[in-house]
Amino acid sequence: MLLGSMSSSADIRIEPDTPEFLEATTAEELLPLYRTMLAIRRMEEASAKAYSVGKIGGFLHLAIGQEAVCTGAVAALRPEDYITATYREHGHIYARGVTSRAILAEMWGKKTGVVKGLGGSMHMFSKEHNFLGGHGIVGGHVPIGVGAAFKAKYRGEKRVSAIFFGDGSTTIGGFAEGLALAALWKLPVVFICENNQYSMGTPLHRTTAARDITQRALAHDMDRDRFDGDDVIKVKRRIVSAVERARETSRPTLVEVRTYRFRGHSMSDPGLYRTREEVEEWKKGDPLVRAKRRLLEELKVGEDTLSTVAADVKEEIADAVRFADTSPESDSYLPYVLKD
Amino acid sequence: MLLGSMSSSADIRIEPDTPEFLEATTAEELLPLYRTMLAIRRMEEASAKAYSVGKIGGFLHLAIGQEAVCTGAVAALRPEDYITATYREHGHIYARGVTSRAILAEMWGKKTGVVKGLGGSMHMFSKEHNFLGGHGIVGGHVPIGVGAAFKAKYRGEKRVSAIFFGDGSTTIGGFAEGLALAALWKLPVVFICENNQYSMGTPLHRTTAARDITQRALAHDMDRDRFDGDDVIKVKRRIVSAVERARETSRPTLVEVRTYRFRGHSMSDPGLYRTREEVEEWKKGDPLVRAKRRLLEELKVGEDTLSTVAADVKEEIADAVRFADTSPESDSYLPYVLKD
Amino acid sequence: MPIISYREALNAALREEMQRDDSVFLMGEEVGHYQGAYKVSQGLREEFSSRRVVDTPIAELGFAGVGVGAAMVGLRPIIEFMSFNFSLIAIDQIVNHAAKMYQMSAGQFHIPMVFRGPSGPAVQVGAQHSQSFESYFCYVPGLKVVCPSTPADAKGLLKSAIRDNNPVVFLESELLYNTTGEVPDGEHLVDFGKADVRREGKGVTLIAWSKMVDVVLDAAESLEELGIDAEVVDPRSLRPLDTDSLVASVKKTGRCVIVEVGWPMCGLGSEIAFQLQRECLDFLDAPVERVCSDDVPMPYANNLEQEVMPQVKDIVAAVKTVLYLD
Amino acid sequence: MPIISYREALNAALREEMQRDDSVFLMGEEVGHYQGAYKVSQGLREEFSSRRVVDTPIAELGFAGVGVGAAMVGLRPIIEFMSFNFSLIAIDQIVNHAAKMYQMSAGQFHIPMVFRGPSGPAVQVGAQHSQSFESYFCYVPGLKVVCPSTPADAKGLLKSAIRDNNPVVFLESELLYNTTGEVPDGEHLVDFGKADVRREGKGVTLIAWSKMVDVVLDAAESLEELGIDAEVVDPRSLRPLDTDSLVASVKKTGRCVIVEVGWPMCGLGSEIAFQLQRECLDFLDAPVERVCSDDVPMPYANNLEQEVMPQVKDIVAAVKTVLYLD
Ligand SMILES: Cc1ncc(C[n+]2csc(CCOP(=O)(O)OP(=O)(O)O)c2C)c(N)n1
Ligand SMILES: Cc1ncc(C[n+]2csc(CCOP(=O)(O)OP(=O)(O)O)c2C)c(N)n1
Ligand SMILES: [Mg+2]
Ligand SMILES: [Mg+2]
Repeated sequence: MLLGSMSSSADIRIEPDTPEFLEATTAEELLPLYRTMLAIRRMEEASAKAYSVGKIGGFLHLAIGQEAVCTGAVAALRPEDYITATYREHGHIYARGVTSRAILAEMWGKKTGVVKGLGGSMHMFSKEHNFLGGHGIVGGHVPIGVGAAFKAKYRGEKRVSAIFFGDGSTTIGGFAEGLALAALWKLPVVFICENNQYSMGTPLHRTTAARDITQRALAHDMDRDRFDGDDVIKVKRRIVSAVERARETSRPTLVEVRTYRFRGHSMSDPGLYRTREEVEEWKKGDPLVRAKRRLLEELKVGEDTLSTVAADVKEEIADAVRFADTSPESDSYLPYVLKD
Repeated sequence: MLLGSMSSSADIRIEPDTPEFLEATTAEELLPLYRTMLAIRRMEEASAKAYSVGKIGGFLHLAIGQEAVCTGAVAALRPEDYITATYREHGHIYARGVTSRAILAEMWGKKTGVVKGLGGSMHMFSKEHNFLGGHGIVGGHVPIGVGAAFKAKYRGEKRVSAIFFGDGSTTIGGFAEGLALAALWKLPVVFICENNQYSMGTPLHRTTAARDITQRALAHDMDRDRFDGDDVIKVKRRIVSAVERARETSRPTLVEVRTYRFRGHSMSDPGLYRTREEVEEWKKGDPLVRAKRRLLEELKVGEDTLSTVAADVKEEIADAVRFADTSPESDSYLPYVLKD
Repeated sequence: MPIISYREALNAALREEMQRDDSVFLMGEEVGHYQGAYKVSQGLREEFSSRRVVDTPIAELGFAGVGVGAAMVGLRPIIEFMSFNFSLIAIDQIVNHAAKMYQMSAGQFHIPMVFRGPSGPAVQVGAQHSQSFESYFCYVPGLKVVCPSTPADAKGLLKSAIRDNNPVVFLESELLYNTTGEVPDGEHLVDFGKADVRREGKGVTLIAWSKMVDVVLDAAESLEELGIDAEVVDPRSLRPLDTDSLVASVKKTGRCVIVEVGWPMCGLGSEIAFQLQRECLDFLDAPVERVCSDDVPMPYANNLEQEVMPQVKDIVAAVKTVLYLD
Repeated sequence: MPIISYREALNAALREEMQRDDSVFLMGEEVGHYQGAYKVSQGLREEFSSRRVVDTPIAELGFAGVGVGAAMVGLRPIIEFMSFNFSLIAIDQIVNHAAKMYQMSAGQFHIPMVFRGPSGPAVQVGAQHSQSFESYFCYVPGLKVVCPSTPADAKGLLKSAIRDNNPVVFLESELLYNTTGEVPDGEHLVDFGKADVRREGKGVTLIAWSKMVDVVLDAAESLEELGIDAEVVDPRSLRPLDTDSLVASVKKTGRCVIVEVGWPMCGLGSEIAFQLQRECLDFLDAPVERVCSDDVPMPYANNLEQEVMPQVKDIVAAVKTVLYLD
C-alpha cells in the first residue's frame, strides 16, 4: 500500500501478521532469497565467533534478525542501481553479490578483503557492484546516496539510488538535508529506514516525538510507505514500487521498514535496555523461520531441498572462514591517500 | 486559528485580506505598536542612508516591510521570555526595548552601541532584555533558542523562548535538529518563521518541495499555525496563542508568518530576481499603511495624534543618529575573549 | 589515596560537581539509561534523574547548540560527544557560537560549558573513528582545551573545566579509560596552564599528552637502557599552553621530540615547535622533531594501524636523530 | 596578455573547464539565477543551464555530501561555499567523507571535486564571518589545499583543481575579487606544490598567501626604504606545500617572517616554522617569527578590525625583530 503524500499520518496501516496479507510468491522467487538470508545469518554468526576470539577488531554491528530487509530491498533493485548503507552493511553487500570470502576477509583485516583490510566491518565498498559503502558517521552517507541519484538524473540514466539508514539517524541534520534536497530536486532515491526500534540503547520513542518515521515525508509532500520487515517477499514488493516510481518518474520515497535486531547494537553491547520477553516476542517473527515455513507449507518445497541449501550455505561460510584465516595480512595503505 | 497537529496540510487557510478577518483591537493597543513599527522603519531608513555614506560597514540586512512580524510577536511575549533571532534583528531588539540610540551606535561601530561596536548590525545582544542575539550562521541560532527553553523547563520557570528565522533557514540541519529536540522534549518554544518569500535571491519554491513551511511540524506531531503578517494585531493574537500554549503546557509550535521585505536581501543586493510589479503588489499590504488606516478609519484616532507620533519618532531617530555620530569609537575588545 | 580508573575519576568529577551545583547537567547520546557508551556516566542518571542526565537523539549539532543556549541563560552544560570524531558535525556550534558569544555580546553572555568525550584512535575502529582534533580547537580564541593523561588529572581537570566560565573542550582517550592511578578523594582541582614533568631528565625533552604520555614513558625506559636520560613533559592543558615549562625543559636539555597521535601537518606539535624555536632557538642543539601518526586516514587492519601510530621504536629513532646518533 | 580581475579569472576557469568536460558542474547557494553572491559564476547558468549550475537551498552539509556522492559515481562537482565560514557546517563531509573515501574503498572510489569560495576576513563582517581555516584543511590527509593570490594563479590553480582527481579545498579571498592582473587566455594551468617567489631579496624571507601577499609586498616596499631587502614567497598551494622553495629562500636570507590573516595558535604558520627549523636550523640567524591576526574573535568596528588584522607596520616590526634592529 502506497500512502498518498497528502494523507494524514493517521492513515498508516501496519499490516496484521496473517497469511492473507502475504504477497503471493513462488518457490523460484523465495528460495534464493531464503538462501541469501541464511547465508547472511551464518556469515554474521561466524563473525561474532571470530570477534570473540580476537580475529575481528574494532566495532562489529550485526543485523541478525533484520535479514529480510536488506535481502528483499536489494532484490528490488537492478544491478545498475546504487546502494549506500551504514556500518551495519554486511547483509546488504552480500545480497548485492560480494562474496562471503571477500566480506569475512575484510573483517579479518586481510589483504583479500573487499577493501583490502583498510575498511573493516564498517567500511565495505564495491564499485563493481555499485555499492557505495559502508559508512560510520550516522546520517553522513545520506547526502552521498542523494548525490548518486543526482548523477543519475544529470546523466539521464534510469538508475535508482537506495539509501539504507537506521531509525536513530532520522534526527540528524544530514538526513534532514538529504531528504529535503531529494524532494526538492525530484531525485530517484528510495530512502529505506531500517527501523529496528533502537539506536544503540535508545528506543524510538526517546528519539522522536513522531509516532512514525514516514511523517518526515509529509514535510516535503514526498511519497512514503511503512510496513513490517519480517517477510522478505513483502519487503521486495513494497520496495519495488518505490524503486519503479523513482526510476520512471524520478520521485523519491521514504520507506520505513519495521524490524528488530536480535543481538546488541554492537558486540560490546549486552543489550540491557530490552527485556528478554521483548526479544523473544520479536524472535517469533524471525524472517528466516517465516520464509522457511512458507517454503515448506505454502510452496511445498521439500525438506531435502532446504537441507541442501543449509548444507551449501554452511560449506560456503566455512570456506569463507578458512579463506579469511589463511589469507595474507593487509599490506601497504599508502597508495590510497591521493589518486594520481 | 490553531491547526490541530493531525490535520493534513491541505487544511491550512491563509486568511483573505478583508476587514472581517481583522482581529478586534483598540487604539490603546494599536497605537503603541504602530509607533514601534514606525520607529523601526525610520531607524532602518536612517541606517540605509548611513550605509551609503560609509558610516556603517559590513552586511546590513533591513526588514522594511516586515515590521508587523517582529513588533506583533514581541508584543505577544513577556519580558522574562527569551528571544533569539537572525542577522535581520534590528526590529526585534528595538521592539524589545533597546533604544534606537544603542542600536544605531552599534551599527556605527561605536563604544556606546548595545554591544560596544563589537557585533555590528548582525550581532546585537541584550541580556537585560533576554535578547539572545543577533546571529549570522543560518540555522545556528535555532538550537540556541531551544537551549534557552530547555533551561526554562529545567528550572521550572514559566518562560517561553521565541526563535525567529527566515524561510530559507528551514532546509538546514540546525533548524531540523532544533525543531526535533523541542518536539521530543516538549520545550516551551515558539518557532517563528518570517517567510519573506526569498532567501537572498532564491524564492521559496526553489528552497523546498513543500507548499508550506509548517508541514515540517507534521513530522513531529507538533502544533503549527500559518498566517499573513501584514496586520500587527493579528500577528500578536496568533503568536499569543502559541506563546501561552508553550507557557502553560510546555508544547512548542511552529508558526509561519507570510511577509515581504521591500528592499534587497542586504544593502549590496539590487534585488534583480523580483519584478517591480511583485514588489509593488506586496507594498499594498504595507503593515504601516495598514495600521495607520485602521487607526484613522476604524479606531477614529485623529490625524493630529498620528502627526505627533510621526514627529516624535522622527525626533527620536534624528537624536539617535546624532548620538551615534558623536559617540566615541569602539575601544578595546580584549576583555571579551575569556571570562575570568 | 584511593586507586581508581581514569573512567571512575571522570565519573567522580561529574558526580561531585553535579552534587555541588544544580546548574550543572550532562547531556549526550546514551549518557543516561545506557550509562554512557563508555560508562563514564555510570550511575549518574540514577542519582540525578533524567532532568540532569539527559539522553539525546543523534543530533550533535542540535544538542551542542542546546548546550550553548542553556549556558547563555545560566546553566553549566556538559555535552558528551560519544566520540570527538562526531564533534565535526557540531563544530559550528563550538567555533562559531560557543567561542564567540562572549565577545559578540561584549561580555554580556558567557558560556560556562564543557564539551567532552573520547578523542584519538581506539583499536581498529577505522578511518572515520580514529581522529584527533586538538589543533582544531586550540586554534580558536575563546576556547580552552584540556587533555588529561592520568586518572588524577582526569578528575582534577574535569572539575576545573566544569567550574570554568568559558567553553572548555575536554579530550579524553578511550585507550585510557581503564588505566588506574591514585586519585585524591573529594575536592581535587588541577589548574589549567600548568604542565606536569612526568619524568625528569637532562638528555632530551619529550613532550606528549593524553594516551601518548604512556608510550613516551615507555620510550624513556628504552632510552635509559641506551644511556639517554629523557625528560617527559605533559602539558595537560593545551590551550592555555604552559609554554614556560616547555621552554624551561628544552633550555635544560637542548633537544626536543614532540609526540602526538594526530596527523603531522598543522597539528599541535608544530605550534609547540614554533614556540620553542622562538623562545629558545639558541639553546637548541638540534631541530625540534616530532613523531606523529602517519599522514594517512587510519586503516582498519591491526598491523597497519600499529604501523600508522607512533610506537616506542619511532620515538627512540627520533630521539637518536636529535642526538645525532647512528 | 589580457588584464582581468581575480573574479573574472575564476569565472574563466569555471567556464573553460565546464566547456571542456560535461562531468564538471557547479553547485551552491545563489550560484545560478543570482549569478553568485560575489558574481564569480556570472553568466554560467545562462551558458550551461540549471542542470550544470545548480542553485541549492541553504544546506551546506547536504549539498557538500551530494557533491561527494556525485563524485564517487563519476561527476566532477565544484561546491561553492558562499563563505568558508559556512564550511564548518559541512566539514564532516569534507574531512570524514571526501578525504577518506579513496582510502576506505582501497582505491575503488576517488573524489575528484573542488570545494571553493571566499575565505578570511572581508570588511567589518564580524566574528562569525571573518575566519580563516587553512590549517583545518591542511591537517587532513586526502585533501589538497590551494590559495591563489593573483588573478593568473586564480585561473591556473582553479583549472588544475578541477582536473585533480582528489578533493581540493580552494580558498579565495573576497578582498581579492576586484584585483586585476595579466591572465593568459585559454589553457593556463598552475601546478600544485610550486611556490612563487613574488619578490627577490637577500635580507629576510617573508612568507604569505592569499590577500596577505599584497600586504607583505607593501611591507617589502617600506622595508626597502629602511634598506632591508626582503624576499616574498607565496606558497600558492598549501597542501602540498613547496617546502623546498621556502627552505631555499630561508637558507639564503637566514631570517623569516610568516604572515597570515588567521589566528596564531596552530595556524599554518606554525607548521611552516616547524618545517623551516627542521630543515635549516643552522641557517637561521634568528627565530622564525609570525604575524597573525590577534588571537580574538573579529570585532565589527572598523578601527578594531584594523587593529586585529596584520598591517604593514606589524610586518615591519616583526622583520626588525628578526634582524635584531631597534
Ligand atoms: C554522528 C554520529 N553520532 C553518533 C554515532 C555513534 N553511533 C553509532 S551507531 C549509533 C546508533 C544508530 O542507530 P540507528 O540509526 O537506529 O541504526 P542501527 O544501529 O539501529 O542500525 C550511534 C549513536 C555515530 N556513528 N555518528
Ligand atoms: C549556514 C549559512 N549559509 C549561508 C549563509 C549566507 N546567507 C545569509 S542570509 C541568507 C539567506 C537567508 O534567507 P532566509 O532564511 O529566508 O532569511 P531572510 O534573509 O530572508 O530574512 C544566506 C544564504 C549563512 N549566513 N549561513
Ligand atoms: Mg536502529
Ligand atoms: Mg527569507
